[in-house]
Amino acid sequence: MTLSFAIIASVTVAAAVAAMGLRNIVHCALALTVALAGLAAAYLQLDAQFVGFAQILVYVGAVAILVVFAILLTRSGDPAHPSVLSPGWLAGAVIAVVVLGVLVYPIARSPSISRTLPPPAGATVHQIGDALMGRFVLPLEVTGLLLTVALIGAVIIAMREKEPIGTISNPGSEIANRKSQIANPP
Amino acid sequence: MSPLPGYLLLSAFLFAIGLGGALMRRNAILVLIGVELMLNAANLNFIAFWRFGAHPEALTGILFVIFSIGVAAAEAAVGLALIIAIYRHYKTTNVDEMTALKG
Amino acid sequence: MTWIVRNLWLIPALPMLAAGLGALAKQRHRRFAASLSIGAMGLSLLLSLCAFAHALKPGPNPRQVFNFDWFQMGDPGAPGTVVKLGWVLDPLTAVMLVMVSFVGLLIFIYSVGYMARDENFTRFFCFLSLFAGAMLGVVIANSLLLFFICWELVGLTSYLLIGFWYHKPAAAAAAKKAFITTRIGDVLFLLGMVWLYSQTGTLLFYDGSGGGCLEQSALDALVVRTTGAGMAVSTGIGLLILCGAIGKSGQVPLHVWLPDAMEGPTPVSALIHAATMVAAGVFLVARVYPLMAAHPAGAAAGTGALEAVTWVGSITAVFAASIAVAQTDIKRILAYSTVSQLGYMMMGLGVGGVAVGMFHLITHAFFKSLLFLGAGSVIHGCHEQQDIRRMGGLRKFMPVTFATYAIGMLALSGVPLLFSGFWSKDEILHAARGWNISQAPFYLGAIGALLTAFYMTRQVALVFFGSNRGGGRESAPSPPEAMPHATPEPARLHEEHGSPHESPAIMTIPLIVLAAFSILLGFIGTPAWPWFQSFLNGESASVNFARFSQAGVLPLMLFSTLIVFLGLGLGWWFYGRKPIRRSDEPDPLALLRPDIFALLRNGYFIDELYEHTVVAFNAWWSRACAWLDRWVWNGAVELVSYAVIGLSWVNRFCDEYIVNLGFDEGCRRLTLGGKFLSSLQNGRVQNYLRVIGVALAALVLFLIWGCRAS
Amino acid sequence: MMAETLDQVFVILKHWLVGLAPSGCQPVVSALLSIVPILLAFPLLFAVTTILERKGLGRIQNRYGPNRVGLYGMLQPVADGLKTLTKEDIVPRTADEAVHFIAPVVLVVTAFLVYAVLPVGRNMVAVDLDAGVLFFFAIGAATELSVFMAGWSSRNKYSMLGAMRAIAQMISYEIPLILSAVTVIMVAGSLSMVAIVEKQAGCTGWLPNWYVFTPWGFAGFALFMIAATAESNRSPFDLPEGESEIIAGYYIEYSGFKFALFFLGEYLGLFAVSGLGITLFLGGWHAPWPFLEAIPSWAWFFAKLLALIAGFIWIRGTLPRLRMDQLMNFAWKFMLPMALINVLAAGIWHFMEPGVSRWMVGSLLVIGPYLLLGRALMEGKQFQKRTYHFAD
Repeated sequence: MTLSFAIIASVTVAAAVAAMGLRNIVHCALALTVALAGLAAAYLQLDAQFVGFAQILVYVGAVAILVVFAILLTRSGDPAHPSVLSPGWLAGAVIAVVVLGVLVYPIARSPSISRTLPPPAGATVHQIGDALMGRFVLPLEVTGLLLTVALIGAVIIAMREKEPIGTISNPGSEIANRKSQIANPP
Repeated sequence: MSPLPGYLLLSAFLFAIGLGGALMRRNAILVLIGVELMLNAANLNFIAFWRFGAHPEALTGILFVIFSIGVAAAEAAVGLALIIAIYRHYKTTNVDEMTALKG
Repeated sequence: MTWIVRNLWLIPALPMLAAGLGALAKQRHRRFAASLSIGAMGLSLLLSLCAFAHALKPGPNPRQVFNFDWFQMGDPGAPGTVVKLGWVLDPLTAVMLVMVSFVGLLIFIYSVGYMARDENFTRFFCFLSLFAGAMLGVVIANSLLLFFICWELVGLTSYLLIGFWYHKPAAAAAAKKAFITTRIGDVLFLLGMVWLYSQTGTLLFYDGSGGGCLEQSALDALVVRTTGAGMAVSTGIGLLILCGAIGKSGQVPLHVWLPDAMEGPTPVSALIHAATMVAAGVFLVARVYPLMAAHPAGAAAGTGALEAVTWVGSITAVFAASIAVAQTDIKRILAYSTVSQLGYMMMGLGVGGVAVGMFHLITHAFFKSLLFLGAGSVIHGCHEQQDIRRMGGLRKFMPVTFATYAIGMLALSGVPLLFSGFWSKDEILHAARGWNISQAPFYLGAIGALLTAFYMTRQVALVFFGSNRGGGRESAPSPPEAMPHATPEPARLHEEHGSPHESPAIMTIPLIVLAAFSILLGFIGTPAWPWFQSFLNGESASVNFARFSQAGVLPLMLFSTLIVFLGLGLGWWFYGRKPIRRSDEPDPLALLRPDIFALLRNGYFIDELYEHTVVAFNAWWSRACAWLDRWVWNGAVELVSYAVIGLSWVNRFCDEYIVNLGFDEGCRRLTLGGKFLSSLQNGRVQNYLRVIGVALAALVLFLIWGCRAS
Repeated sequence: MMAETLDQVFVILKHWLVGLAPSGCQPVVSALLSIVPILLAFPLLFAVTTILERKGLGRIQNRYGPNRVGLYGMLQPVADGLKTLTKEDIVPRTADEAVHFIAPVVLVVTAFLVYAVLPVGRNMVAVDLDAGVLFFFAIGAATELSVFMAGWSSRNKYSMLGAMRAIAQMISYEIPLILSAVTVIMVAGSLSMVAIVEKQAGCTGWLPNWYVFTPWGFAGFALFMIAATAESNRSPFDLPEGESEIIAGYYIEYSGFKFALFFLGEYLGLFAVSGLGITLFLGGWHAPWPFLEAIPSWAWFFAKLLALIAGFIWIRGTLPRLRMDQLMNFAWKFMLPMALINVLAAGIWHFMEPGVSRWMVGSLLVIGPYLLLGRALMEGKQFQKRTYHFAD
């Protein structure tokens, strides 16, 4: 386990815990951004350059902005309720711990995955592009279609009722949709 | 411990944290954030197995993650739009109060 | 060139396609609809010319057919179970194809000008194209069934086009009358067809291997068999089919619809009710001529069917011509003239065979459509005036129309040497003279020719000579019988009522072309060079002027010339010498013999006769049926229904108080169970997520355990 | 030989310095020697730009501009820097302190990060990433987050509004920005900046092989520069910080050094996006014609950069500010369709044989949509001559 991985992993886990645990939801969103950026760093460490940058572009650039806009639009920024936890939080915590246990146990015990790092595999943009336009062209098209549908669907869901469509009725969701358009790497 | 279990453990922790958050928080946006974390944990698994797997030249893990990111973006957009629509209607983002679909 | 045989279906298909597309066009897409129809017709004409050229080529087999299986019924392999359709290319078809598509094309072009102001222009062209397609289908059909299908389509379009101005009650009534009257003939035709099918097991005319119903083997079988009255089966079938032809071609006694059909637009009258559709009856007889003429070997020539054809034709010829003498509506005169000429064709078929009748059919198609189009031009020029007493002097106003009309009139009258009508009519008379059963048709024909010349002279004198009497329109009340036709066609009301004017070029050019053909066509069938007849019979023709001198040809020609000039002279004597001045002046003939004139004027009161016999009986019979329906059958039905209602009451009682109790209890239990289950669905998202989390843990555990176990 | 040495002078210097270091820490020294020049050169350029802008705007507005400090006021940036550094750093009482502090740092850090992939001269790029352009846009996206953080953490409605406006605008113009860059990526067939620059070497006839000298490239460059202006919140797209409307937008509550950081971050972003434009469309550090290659490549890069900056200053001094709806309509109804059509035009260009027909088709695909779209958008709008009433 290298030092850099240790740093990345600890920062990521800490940010994730913060994202799920802080009282102020805007802070949660910012912590989420840090956690996702940490994941992007992990991708870079794993020689997945393209995915790492795409992760930053989509999550830091788009999803994070989308989340904070949603927070502002729903006025969740200042918690009015004394408790931030849902009534059944204890059960939830138990379940989460159990799931963690059953995930960690096999990882720790499995003999078949203790491998050394193989020589670096090149995943150049050129190769990825070839694969996207060749073998994976159908999923690519379907994803594009899905994003278009999500774009239109999100606009329609979030559109304020009984108002002319022409005005920008809801900056948050509009921006979300615009962002999701970028998320499909051209 | 070799690097692969490290990444897998990181992924498992992120997944569990995301699940715990989604189960414990009462704000719908945070539930969504938790789901987002779980998705990313899964993505990390794909990348890790791609890197340490037998056929890295097949790029399957990378491409799966690329599509997964695209789908996650769509999911986030629609999910947040739904939350905003619900907020506009019920004036709440508390998941416990959203029980209109009760059987 | 066998390509053309295989693709002969294209000729009717193109106009049909144009009709289909035209039906989709909007009302304002006039140019599109017209160019589509005319283009399709032009292509059909080109293909027809190809077919004609193919038929012209001398070959061992002048008749080429293309058949295909339409559908199969019953056991495969058994005789008469496969219904086949097909088309045939023989001289008869080729000639008709060229005639129909050529005349059709000219009339299409003419219609662009004539209908220019009608708001349903696109619909008109759609119907016209459909008609042309159906008519061409009739021509190429090699199966009596296909023939009948197209025949009925032709009847339908005729109905649609006569009633084109359906908002005019007279037009709607005329359309109905035409449809119903021809239906009478068609039912008998259908019976004949079914009979033929039951006897021969095929409806193909020629099937390429000698198995068609018009080929020798089938005919021999038909001739031998006889029916109840000792009549050969072929004769019986022939008579039934003749009934169809009588209906379609307006022969006595089913001629009543044709004059009324003049309510339709004039191009329709020219195309359908002069040149093509009414000729379809004649064509039908010509097509099944082998059947009609079939007689046992060794017996005397001439069969009952052909005799009937001859008699019907000759009587019609005189009958209709005599009515035409007393008409005042320009189109009605031509309509009766058409009936009369169709009678001639029938007579020609009966006495002289296919070539004689068909020759007159072709020449007649040209000059009669010319006359109709000319009449249309006159009507157009006179602002929808159709009463010849209100015209007069038009030769000064419409020189082109006058010249072409005069050519048509001379051709129809049979003025010798130069005009086609002379040659074709003369040939019929010649054949009638040689008929070995009776001389009466010859004399009837001669009288008909005299009357034809007379009424055409009368018409031309009233329309084109003398002084214009159109100005007296407002001052003089018109006679009531002229009124229905004198009313302006509402959709095309002209703004101004000025003096008559010449029609636009798009209308006159077809007239000129038709006039040229009216003259020239006669020369392909003169006795000296009977090319047409030889072509139809599959022989080669040669020029031989000696034929004039044999077997009484020359005396007969002189005789008919005499008759024609007598008719022309009489006409001039009565109408040209001292032209009438005012439109309400009585006809010179009416002054002479008012009672006969009235009889002729009203078409021998045939319409009234039918009104008081057939129609009245029909009405009485319907009333009787209605009474029977209402009181007898309805009573029985009501009785049954009351019984059923009573039974259903009993049933309902059982249902409600016996069956339902148990069912309700079951339902209640189900509801309770559902309520219990639905409490799991409490609408809390996190609850579901918890369950999913537990399930995930369980799944992973199961996998671990499973791996270890295996 | 001389020219080559001059061209590579910084590279040679770096190698020499790395050679001096002990072998164990050579990678670290190499990395540091790549980073430090960036950290020095661009802030210096920022200082130069501020004085140039102030003087240039002054000229345009018919006044002198700063002329007190140093020769012709050339030392004004030094004075400005000293002033901001010594001012008191005020944080509002209700502000979210941590976020308030992080926001400018994030902005400046991300602004510096993007220079890592920008080739400023031959062999002069910190890291030649395989996905360089993607890296540039990915890191650039983080700017929006810092803007949000600044606006939200200040607890001031003007700063919140400014942040909202800024984010909406940045996101709207990011799409045409990326799409116009996509054309170059498609034609060059690479996301690596160095490779893209290499593709633009040489000339065909007298025309340099720069992408701006193609129909789609010209349209792409125009779209790119418009979007870049909006991305960096400069006039006429300076609504987020419109002084006359919302005082200063999202950094209204910043003062002293943090304010200076914002200022620096903005200008760094401007330089970076201009540098990207140069790299993508203007042939990077290439000289237009071979006979001009005696001038070093880095000099060409900075010359082009300064020319673009001069253009920005000119535009700022000339055009009035847009309204919010105009801004959005322009982005979504004009820029986006044009950028999409431009992608198509570039694809068609790429697959056609070189020649006159390619030029004609390419020009048609750019000019035709431009005219049609322009006409469609102008339909129903009428422009009246405005009369201004001065207090005369």
